[in-house]
Amino acid sequence: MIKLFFLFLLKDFKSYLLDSNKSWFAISFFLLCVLIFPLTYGSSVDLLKKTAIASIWICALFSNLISLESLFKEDYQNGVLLQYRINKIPFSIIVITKCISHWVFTGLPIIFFSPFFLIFLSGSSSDALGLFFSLLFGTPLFSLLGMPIAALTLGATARGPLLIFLSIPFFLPIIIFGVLGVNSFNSGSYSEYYLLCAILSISIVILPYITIKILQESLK
Amino acid sequence: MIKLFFLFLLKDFKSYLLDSNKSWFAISFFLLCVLIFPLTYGSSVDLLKKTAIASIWICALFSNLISLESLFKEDYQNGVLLQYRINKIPFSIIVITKCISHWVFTGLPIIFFSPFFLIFLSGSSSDALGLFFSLLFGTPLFSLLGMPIAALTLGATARGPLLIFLSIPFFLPIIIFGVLGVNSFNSGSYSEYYLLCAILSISIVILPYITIKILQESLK
Amino acid sequence: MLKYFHKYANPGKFLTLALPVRKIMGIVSIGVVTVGLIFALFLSPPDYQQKETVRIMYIHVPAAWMSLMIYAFIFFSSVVFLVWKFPLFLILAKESVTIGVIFTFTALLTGSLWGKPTWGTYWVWDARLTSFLVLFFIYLGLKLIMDSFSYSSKGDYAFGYLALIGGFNLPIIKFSVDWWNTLHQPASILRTGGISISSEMLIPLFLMAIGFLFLFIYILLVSVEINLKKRKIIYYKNKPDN
Amino acid sequence: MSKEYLLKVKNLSCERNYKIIFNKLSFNLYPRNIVFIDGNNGSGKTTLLLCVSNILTYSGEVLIKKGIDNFGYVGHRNGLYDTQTVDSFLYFWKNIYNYKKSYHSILEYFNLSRFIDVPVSSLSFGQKKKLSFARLIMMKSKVWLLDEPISGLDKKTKKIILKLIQEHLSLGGGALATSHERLSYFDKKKVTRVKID
Amino acid sequence: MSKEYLLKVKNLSCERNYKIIFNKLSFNLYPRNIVFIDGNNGSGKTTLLLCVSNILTYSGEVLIKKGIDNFGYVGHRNGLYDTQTVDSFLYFWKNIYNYKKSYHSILEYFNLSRFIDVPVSSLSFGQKKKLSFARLIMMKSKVWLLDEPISGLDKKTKKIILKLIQEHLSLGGGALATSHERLSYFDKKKVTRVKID
Ligand code: HEM
Ligand SMILES: Nc1ncnc2c1ncn2[C@@H]1O[C@H](COP(=O)(O)OP(=O)(O)OP(=O)(O)O)[C@@H](O)[C@H]1O
Ligand SMILES: Nc1ncnc2c1ncn2[C@@H]1O[C@H](COP(=O)(O)OP(=O)(O)OP(=O)(O)O)[C@@H](O)[C@H]1O
Ligand SMILES: [Mg+2]
Ligand SMILES: [Mg+2]
Repeated sequence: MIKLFFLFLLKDFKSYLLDSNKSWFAISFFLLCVLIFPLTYGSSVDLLKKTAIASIWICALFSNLISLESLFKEDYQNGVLLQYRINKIPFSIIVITKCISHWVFTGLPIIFFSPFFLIFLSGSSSDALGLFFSLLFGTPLFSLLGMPIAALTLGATARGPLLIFLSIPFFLPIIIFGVLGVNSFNSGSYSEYYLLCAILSISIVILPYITIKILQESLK
Repeated sequence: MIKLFFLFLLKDFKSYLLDSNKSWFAISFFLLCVLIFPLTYGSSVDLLKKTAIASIWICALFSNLISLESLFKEDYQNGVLLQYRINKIPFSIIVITKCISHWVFTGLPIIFFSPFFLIFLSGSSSDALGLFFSLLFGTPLFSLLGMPIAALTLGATARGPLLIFLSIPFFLPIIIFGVLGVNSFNSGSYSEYYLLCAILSISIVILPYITIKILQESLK
Repeated sequence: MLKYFHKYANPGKFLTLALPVRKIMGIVSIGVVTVGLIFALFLSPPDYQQKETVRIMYIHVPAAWMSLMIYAFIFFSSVVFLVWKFPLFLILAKESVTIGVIFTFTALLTGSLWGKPTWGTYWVWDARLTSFLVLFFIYLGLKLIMDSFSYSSKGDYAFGYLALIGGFNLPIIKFSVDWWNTLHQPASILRTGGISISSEMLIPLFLMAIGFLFLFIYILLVSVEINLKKRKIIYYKNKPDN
Repeated sequence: MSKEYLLKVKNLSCERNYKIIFNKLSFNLYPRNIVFIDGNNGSGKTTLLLCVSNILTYSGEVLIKKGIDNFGYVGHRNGLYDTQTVDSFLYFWKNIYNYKKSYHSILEYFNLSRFIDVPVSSLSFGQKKKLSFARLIMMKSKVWLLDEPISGLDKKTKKIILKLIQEHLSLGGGALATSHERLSYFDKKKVTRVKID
Repeated sequence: MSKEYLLKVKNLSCERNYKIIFNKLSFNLYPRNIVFIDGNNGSGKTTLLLCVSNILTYSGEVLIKKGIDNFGYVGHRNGLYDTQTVDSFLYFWKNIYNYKKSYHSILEYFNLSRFIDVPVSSLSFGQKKKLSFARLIMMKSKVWLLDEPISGLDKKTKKIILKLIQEHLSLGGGALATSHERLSYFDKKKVTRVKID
């Protein structure tokens, strides 16, 4: 079981690192964002400074949203998921490794690079710590919340529109609390962080389980 | 031929309207964006005012990027594209109708709603006309330029990231000129518009043709 | 004409023909670059406005020229490949990409280093610099797409067409300084009105440019040779065993 | 006779991924005749069909009778949208092919009438295959390219399909078919066998 | 004898999209035996396999011998990543199934050694199918669920596959297979036929 877990983790990591350009994804998207904001805001340094945190959060949101779509899709379409199920490979392993690798390759790079981007955008690093923590709690939530949503869309005929409108209300609070959290971090109030942490810990317990159920249902 | 053209157009429109979440995608994404910017920028009205145009352009860019991935994918994977080709249904029709319907359901709603969003974000409508024109020239370019790139990456490993990485360089100039154009519109200088127009007219002539060639190649 | 072309588009013929050229280029390019550097760093006068920083020019300008030229080369090779399907031109184009990336990066780096003392900033979003940055991304995209189709000839065409589409950027880069008023210097050498630069600066500049060009040809030929030899191995491995 | 071929293939060679798949194949397809392409897995049967329909680049000649400007095709990938219902699928292709009659009789013929409102994704493998034959019928093309037309079908359906091909031939059409099952259904005189190795 | 079944199916009924697919099926699978599921297209053969492997909800009983905690499966959808090469595909599943030996002999067996560095998307239909059998071999499961195992394969490969199944049976395994082709290869005494209509 544990061996299998590491096998799948390794495989997912490998599929990010070697087989494909998946690992470039988050970074390249981020690069795009970080380029676009100064590009479109012109040379107004003041503007950039003020919007830096929100911009980084928006980038994080988008790169998560985009990469979510393909999370289970290929496995589902080519029958690998069915194969796992018939071979009785526990879906818990698949879901958890998918979640971890998704976060490691979309969330983590964002967290890691965000201080640099913050400096690049705003020219100061005073908010870096706050941003770091807010992303640290926020990005796993994106991955976790995204998983059941991605599983739901598998084989959907017209569940789609509903789905996007479903995902908006889930993702919005995270981004709002995330940005608010950074803004109030330097003034010593951490309530938004506590909230994010609370949501995160509940999500870690519940959401993988729900995802497994949805995935099993999707094969019917 | 013309009958076939309208048939495919109708089919694409239908597939956007009825079968799937596609038509909602761009709008809901846009909605998400427009919500995110004021939410993340907090209550600073001044900030919103200054970033409104750029924000709208960024949303336009992202919703185009996201919808690109599925442009030819389904037809390619399930063999419909192969069927068209063997049945000698001209790819020109398929490509042109795809392009039109893609623009109608991602570009057009954005153009249509942008004045409202502009007012919503910045509180003034002074730039609305400039924004309208810049999007009118810019969004078809997104669709046109995205097409060959979406076709190019069919069958590639890790298609999504690759697609995004490849479209960045082509979309960047458009967004830059678009935003610059709005900024200089009220001062009576239209050089960016002329440029966008020029690129657009060249693109309309060349890019569908290149896309056809690439699609034919992708079936090999 | 086309027949003649066919003869040398044959990889085997190409190798025998290219071998002496490669050897000459290897020696000459290093010599010319060395001489050029000596001229550029020590013998040429400092600019009356920019003082010593002008010496960045002798790297920046040839590197920028090279990156444009290499892209043009990739563009035309790809067109030849797409139209006539000569595999040799695809290999030439593919092997040029890495060299192009390096030159482009050099031009970007030296340009922005030069920008600090002269414009007071490392970077501005004007037409020249932006379009040149786009060129850099297109180069990277070409590099990426080469690795994205494992062992499939589909990737060849994807590469070719991407190079084709990316070609639109070249005239924009070239004429951006004329069409818009940018911070960047307009063309003073490669322009219709003739050269407008003092010969003391022109000589090292040209030496460096020619040196870079030869260097490019040398590296290209070496990597094409390696590629062809590797390809032969793969070809033999894949040959159906009867 | 020799002048009224539907399809004339001369010295056809094809290369895929720098590997030669087959070399110098020649055969003719005449009206009312069927050409069977025989060969092991991976020998290049599907590749041959794709060459004939000008999707892959080949060297050699493929001459098609004047006036024939399309092929019918049934292959492994069915060309069905998973989310489309049977009805909307048929309606779409009926319009494309300009098929005037109602397609309900075709559904009846294939015993699929019950599934008219079912999305394609909830059909069984054989039912999907039958649907792609329904499309083939609506197309009314002179030349059919059939890639293992009867694999995965039950006995009754196999017979129906073979009868369908027979009818198509008797109306002056021609077919190019690959199959790993014996097809002793057709008149020997009308059959050409092409062996790829 | 009756106690050492591998699989015991009792009064199995299944409903899909509110339609009853089959009703009250009963059969046993013993070691060294094979159960053939017979039926027309759309009768529910694939559905039955999915019920047995507990993917679909069913009513009735499916008892599996203690100690058997997985099934091998080969079906229409091969479960291959298009962009993976043959080598990385086999390597991945080898690790998952904890298969100790080298898979090169399996490739040799299926005559696929030449394709080891080729991405799955450039394999022919039959070659892909052979790959999914390669995975089945590495899995070493007691019970095989085979959904039309030999459709689309050439004669030689069919024989190889049948021999493979025979070997699996002789080692004490069992198989549940559907097929529209006659499978007269096996010892009559070892075969149970289940008819769905
Ligand atoms: C990152 C910033 C820069 C970039 C991307 C850049 C890019 C380029 C390119 C692409 C060219 C070749 C143009 C052609 O052949 O027409 C060029 C030429 C040149 N650049 Fe830059 N440049 C940068 C900064 C600078 C700076 C700061 C200076 C000096 C003030 C400068 C001075 C020149 C000169 C003198 C030429 C030669 C123009 C000619 O005579 O044709 N560049 N640059
Ligand atoms: N898309 C592709 N790109 C490159 N090579 C391919 C592609 N598809 C198949 N091949 C190769 O071409 C050869 C012939 O394949 P093809 O699909 O024509 O075989 P086939 O005769 O149809 O076999 P089968 O009976 O298994 O369907 C095979 O060796 C295969 O590896
Ligand atoms: N995913 C699904 N959802 C709902 N119903 C389905 C689904 N797949 C198949 N069915 C229905 O269940 C019935 C049995 O399908 P099944 O795939 O089991 O048939 P089968 O016996 O395997 O046929 P074939 O020989 O064509 O493969 C069919 O009538 C089909 O319409
Ligand atoms: Mg085939
Ligand atoms: Mg079935």
